[in-house]
Parts: sequence; structure tokens; C-alpha cells
Amino acid sequence: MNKIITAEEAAKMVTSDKTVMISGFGISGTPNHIIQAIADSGVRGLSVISGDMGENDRGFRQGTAKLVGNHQIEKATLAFTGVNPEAAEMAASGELDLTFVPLGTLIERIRCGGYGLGGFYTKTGVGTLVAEGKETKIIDGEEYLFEKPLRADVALVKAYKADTLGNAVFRYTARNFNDTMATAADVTILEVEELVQPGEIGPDEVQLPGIFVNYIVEGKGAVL
Amino acid sequence: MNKIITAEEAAKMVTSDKTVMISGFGISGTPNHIIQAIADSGVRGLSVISGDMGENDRGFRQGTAKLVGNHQIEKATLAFTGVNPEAAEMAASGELDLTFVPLGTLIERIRCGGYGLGGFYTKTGVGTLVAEGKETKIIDGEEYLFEKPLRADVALVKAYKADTLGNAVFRYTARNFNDTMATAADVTILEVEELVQPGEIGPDEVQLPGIFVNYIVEGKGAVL
Amino acid sequence: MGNMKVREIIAKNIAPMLRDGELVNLGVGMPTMVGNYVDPSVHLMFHGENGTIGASRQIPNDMCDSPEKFLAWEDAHSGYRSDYKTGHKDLVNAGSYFITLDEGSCCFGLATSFAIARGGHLDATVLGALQVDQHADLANWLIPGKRENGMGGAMDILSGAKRAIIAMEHQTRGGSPKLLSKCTLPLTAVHCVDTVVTEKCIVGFDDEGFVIKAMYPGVTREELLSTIEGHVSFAEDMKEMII
Amino acid sequence: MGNMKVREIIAKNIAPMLRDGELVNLGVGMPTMVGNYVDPSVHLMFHGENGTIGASRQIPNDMCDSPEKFLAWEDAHSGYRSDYKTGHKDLVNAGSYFITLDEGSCCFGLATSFAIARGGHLDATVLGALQVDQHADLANWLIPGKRENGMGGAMDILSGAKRAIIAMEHQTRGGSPKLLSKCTLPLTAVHCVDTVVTEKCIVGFDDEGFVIKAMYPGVTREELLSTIEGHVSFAEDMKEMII
Repeated sequence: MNKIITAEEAAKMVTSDKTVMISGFGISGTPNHIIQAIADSGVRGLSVISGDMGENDRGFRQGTAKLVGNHQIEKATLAFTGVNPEAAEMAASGELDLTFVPLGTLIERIRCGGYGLGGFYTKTGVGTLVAEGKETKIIDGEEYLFEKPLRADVALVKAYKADTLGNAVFRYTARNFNDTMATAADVTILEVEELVQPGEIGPDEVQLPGIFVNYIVEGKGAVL
Repeated sequence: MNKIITAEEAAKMVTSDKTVMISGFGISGTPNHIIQAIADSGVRGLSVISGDMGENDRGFRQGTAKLVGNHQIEKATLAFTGVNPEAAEMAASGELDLTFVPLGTLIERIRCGGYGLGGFYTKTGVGTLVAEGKETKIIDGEEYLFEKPLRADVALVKAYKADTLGNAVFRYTARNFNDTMATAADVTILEVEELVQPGEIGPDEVQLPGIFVNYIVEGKGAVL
Repeated sequence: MGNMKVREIIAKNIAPMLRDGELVNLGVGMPTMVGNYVDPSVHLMFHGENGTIGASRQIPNDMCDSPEKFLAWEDAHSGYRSDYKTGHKDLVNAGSYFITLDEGSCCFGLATSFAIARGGHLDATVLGALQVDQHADLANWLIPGKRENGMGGAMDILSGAKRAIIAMEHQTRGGSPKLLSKCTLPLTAVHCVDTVVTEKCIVGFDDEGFVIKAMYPGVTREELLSTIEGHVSFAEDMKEMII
Repeated sequence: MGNMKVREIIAKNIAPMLRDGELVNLGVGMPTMVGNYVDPSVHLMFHGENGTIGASRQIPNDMCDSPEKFLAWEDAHSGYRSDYKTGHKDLVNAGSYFITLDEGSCCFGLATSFAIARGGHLDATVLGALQVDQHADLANWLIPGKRENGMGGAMDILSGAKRAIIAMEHQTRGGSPKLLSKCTLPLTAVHCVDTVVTEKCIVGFDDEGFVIKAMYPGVTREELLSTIEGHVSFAEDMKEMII
């Protein structure tokens, strides 16, 4: 049960017929080595679920912005393009098909998919465009929207450190979507900066149980 | 904003007109010092939400079993009485009003209450007594039950260690209901074995953000 | 056949159904015996519904002999005076017994524990049962009129586990069938059972009802037909159970 | 009145609305300025929707001058080479700027972050807006025909925060009202605004519409009536805004 693969092997599992979750909030907690390998693979027509489209407002493309800049993404479900104006421009020109979901609803829909639930009700979006076409329900006198689970074929997530079983530890705000997306895909690939042996991470330190991780990519050093 | 109170002060907030969540799985992760203070207070007619009714099968009453043995609980929503046969007997005799909820549904309903959601759909219980009187829904061809959020007036939870802001750390299986129940009550009281100053627990170590904790009780040493 | 022998046969025959690397939840009682018969080359991970993956062993329960002993043990195994390798007052299994954990284990809250169960991340569960019927429905939590203990996590685990293997004595103590055309006791879950292992046979399901896949040496088809109530067929590649 | 002066007035007048010990979410842009005007005796906790409570300060953005500088900074602030007190490549705010944290801070994933927002644990949020109407509806995320950036977490935060305080210039650059009888832009949330602070007035709501609670020195009631479109009343205990 060796879970260790290379970034290139991970990239090969990301094909245009699959829905791919890519974790990260801006540049924080994104699997950059796997993204670089996908950029290098030249695959196109990807369907993505992610928080944003990476960053492209500091003069260089970071994270998912690389795949956007390479015209590799065809459609995405996300909460905002704030720090990648290029993605918003490509959406306006019709090249990129973006579906916006409120951030709190997005993370909860992904959790719902990973946690084996059929859907949930939230007040977020009631009375707005987000409610269009959605079932509503009055619960204890208040109006709620029905939201369905989101799952993906492949989830690409990032942790600071993991043991070879996939038990993982995050640092600071780099946790964001990672621990949730890891639960909600048929195949979860975890990129880590540091790979250690079982026993080096104590049972209480684990922030993502290794059972949710199918493959591990070791990615040392920063990537741009 | 001093959150530190005594177990006796905590017990005074637990009155028969309130719904009280009491955390713990068997004897693990139960706020024993607060429970002892409630036992000593003599309050009766309590409405409780908890996983079980403590333990009473080792020849001595532990955790919530103390309140059961004292006839202080009138009704409870819980998943099982497995390790407290006395509670099951009192339910059979009509003294104790027990409502059973599947454990996974129970924790999820509590989370739903704390996380500001209106309810969720689960497959757990479809076709069983649990489904009686509940709305069902076919989602993507499968039948689900609608389950509503659970909240309490007061939640009594337990951690190993916390700083004075309430940022808390658990050990091993003593986490169980604690991090979830803490989010789902108007007033959350946290019992800890060790109280430390802010800065002694790093931002990544925190397993329950202090913002969910209203009061802290320091409870050193074991209680039976 | 004595009760211990019955339980041993059932556990022995379930053990080979669990495969290397799988995440398994064993219910309390007979199912926990299964672990004793797993081939040492097969590495299983055990899911404890109260919040662990990786339980190693149960610690002898001597500390529960008296309140004084219990308090002393708790004191010596609290805070950072002990850890998961040597046992800790904050480390128990779903049956509330103190346990140790292997290296590479992890602990989590109940919300995550049931994500694992309900979300399809559990490869198999082994549970006891009162009745199983030919629709693969299961009853194991409630006997009307008897003391009610609650269903605990059984319903959730059955709703999500990839395979549900039932460890069950073939008949009631009174000699009535437990494999039925329709369960008479309140159900725990519907259409959820993959395999039932009794001391007489291993049973699967097809659209019509029970399919006997293996028989214990000496048990006859007639005996099974007369002790199972419901539609029964026999697999073409009938196997013999492990003795 | 210059744009910087306008923003300063708005931020200065919002600051005293935030009370000691409160958990506050400040939106990007003008709202982040509010922190600069809070009285030092008032200790606020700041919620970063990307997963923090306790942000301390933003680190100057020089490392983004070039990819080389960025890589060098990341390298020096990765793993355990740096921490939350000195800055870290894995520690940013919701606007993606590197920050430091105070002692007693905590970090968490997005599911918990939005539990805090949606679950009623946030005492107040300060957000910018394009329009607010007399029903306390708010529009701040989308101008049809213009580039769409998405709503991010604004809808969730508004659905749960105990108080929503809007920091908004009184009129559009073209001089049109932004306080309206009904928002014309797509809504972010309905019946959610508690207070709007512009450079001319502080506005609350009653069943009929806007209630002016404070006015900037020199601003007249006539001026407000002519720059607000909708039902306007004036509080009996009218206050003067901080200059």
C-alpha cells in the first residue's frame, strides 16, 4: 500500500473527462508542484471546483492562475476570482465558464459530499440570484435554500507535512479547503513539503486522517 | 472579559427550564467536575442532550450516570444507554424520558445547530423506526431523511487544556462531542485539566477556537 | 456445539473476508473476535466510531476493580504522564475500554468519525444481529418490550460501509430461525447486508433471497432449508467453511 | 472633500460602534481602515474568513516586487523557519496579504470559519456596498455587464453576523444616490443591514425606511433628503458625526 507518487504521475490522473477539486485560498495551501505538472502536461478542457482561480495580480501567475493562463480550464465552480482578474476577463469573453457559489455554501457543499449527506439548508443567498431555481423551505419560521453535495473524481490537496499513510498536518491559513476537499473525491492526492514515517506525527496532531488520502506527492521548495 | 468561573458557578447556570448538552462518550471527555457540582446542587427535572448516560457497569457511577442515579434528569436525547443499564431501567419504568437518535445523526444535528444551518438529509435510518414522522426526499435517485438542527441553552464540554481565551486542546478520544457541542449552545462552559496563558497554545494546535467558549472551569484531578 | 466454539467458527470464517489495507469497523461482542483470526500478513486498519483509526490492543480492565484503583490509574495515565502507546485515561474504544494505538494512528471528533462511516470510506463493517431477512434488511438494536439501549452508531455505519458482514448464531436459543423472509423486529437498516456468517453457513443475497455460499462440514442442505425461513438457493460453486 | 478624507470620516465613525471583546469581520478595502481608529482600550478580535481569529498586522508587500524576491521570502518563511509572530508563507488574510497573528490566536479550516460567520458567533461585520435600500437589503457583489468576480464569503457573513455595518460613500461618483427605496443591482443579502455610515450621515432602519441617526457637521436635512432616494426620517436624539 505505497501511496507515494510523483507530481507527473498525479498530473496524469487529471484529465478533461474528470471533475477536479483544487484546494487553496489565493496562494495559500495550494498543491503547487502538482499544478506545475498539470501545466506542463498540456491537458485542456478541465472542469474544476475550487475557491478561486489562483492569483495573478502581483505580476506573475500563482497556483491555479497558471492553468487559467494556459487556457487549460474550461469550466469552474468557485466563490471568487478576486485576485485573478484574468479569469474574470476570460469569463466575460466566454472562454471560461464560471459558476459562482457563496464561499460558506461552497465549503459546506463539499463537506456534504464527503460526509455522505444528501444536502442541507442554508440562509445564505435567500432573496438573491443564488436562490434562482433552488428549492426553498421554511424551517421554524425562517426561509432557507436547499443546497446539494459536491463531489469530484480527483481532489488535489496540500498539507505541510504527512506520514506515509497520509496523516497530515497543516500550517496556519493553509488549511482552508484542504481537509474538507480530501474527503469528497474518489481519488485524493495530497502534496506535502515534508514526508515522514508513521509515528512521527502523533494521533492528536493529525488534522487530516490518512484514510482520506489515496496518493502522496512530495513537493519540496517553492514553485512559481 | 474574564471567562474563569468555578464548577459551582457553572452548576448554577444549569436549571430545569434549560436544555443542557453534556459532552462525553462513556467516561471519555466528560466535564466531571461540573457534573459533580450539578449533583451536589440537587437540581432536578433536567433536559439533556448527550451521547449516552455515562457509565454504571463497573460498580460505580461515572459522568452523567451520577445525575441519572440522583434522579436529576427528566428527559434526554441520546444515542445509547449501553454502559448505564440503570438509565435503560428508569426509562422502562417511565421515570426517564429517552429519545434515541443514531449517533452519526446526533453529532451532525448538533453541528447543524452550531453551524447556522437549517437541517440536512441523511440515509441513516431510512426504512426504520427513526424515519417515522420524518420528511423524506429522493435525491439523485436515493431516499434520504430530513433531520433538523439541535441547539441547547447551555453546553458543558471538556478539554485537556485551554488558554484563558478558551482556545482548547483535546487528547485522544476525549474530543468526541466536545468541539461540536461547544458551537451549538447559547452559553458554552468548558472544563479543563490545565489552564494556560494566551500564547502557550500555538494557533495551529487549537482544536476548539476560544470564541465558542463563554466560561472556563478549571478542574484538576480525577472525580468519581 | 458449545457457544465458544460457535463464536470461534464464525470469527474464523469472517477473518479471510477482510483484505490487506482495508479500513474495518468491528462491532462490540463477537465481531471483535474476528481480529484474532486475521492472517498476520494482512494489515487491517480499525475504525473506532468514538474517534480513532489504528487501535492496537485493549488494556486489561483491572483498574475498574474499585473506585480507588480507578482513580489511581486515571491519575497515572492523565495529561502527559502517559501516551497512546502505553494507555491514557482519554483513550478508549467504542465499548469504553481503555486501549493503546499503533504508530500512524489518528484521533478525531465524532463528526469526522461518522464522515468516515457514512461517507463511504469504510471498506467493511462486521456487526452482530438479531435477525437478517432475504431483502438484506437487518434488525439488531431493539426488542419491543425489552429494555431499550438505543441504536448507537449502527444505523450510520450500515448506511455507509461498503460491505456489511453479519456475525450471527444460526438460530435463536429457542431454535427459531434468525434468517427470515421478513424481519419481525424493528429494523436497523434496509438492503444493507452483504454477507451473513453463522456456524452452519455463509449466506449472500440475490434478487430472490438468500444464497448459501459455503456450508460447515457435516451440515446438510435439508438442515439449512429447515432452519432458514425464506427463499433459499445454493451457489453453484459451494464452498466448505473453515473449521 | 477628498476621497481619503471621506474614507477617514467613515472609518472614524464606525470604530466606536465596535465594543470591547467583540469578534469582528472587516471586509477588504475601506472597512480594514476601521481598525486604525479603534480606541486602544477596546480589544477587538478579528475574524479572517480564510481561517483565523486574531490577525495582528499586515506585512509590507515588498516580497511581491519580483518572482525571485517572492521565492526567497517564501523559502525563508516556510516550514518551521518562521512562525505566526514573524510571518509565514502559509499565513495570509482574506485579501491574500501576508500577516502576523497575536498570541492567543487560532487557525482553522473554512468549514469552521463559516460556522463562526453563519452560526451567529460574529458580533459584527463591516463591509463596503454599492447600494443599500430602505428594506435593509444590500447590493455589493455584481454589476451586470461588468466583470464578474464572484461573491466570495459576503453572503454567508451577512446571513449570520449579529450586526452588519456598511461603510459606503454617500453617492456614486456620478452623484446618484446609493441609499435607495429599492436596490437596482443584484442583492447580496436581504434585511441584513443594521447601520450605514457615509461621509454625510449615519443611517439606521425602522419599519418605514431609513432613519438618520447622526449627521456630519454642516450637512443639512435638505441635503440628505435630496441625496437619499426612499423613505427618510430623522431620529429625535440626532447626533453629530465625529470629524
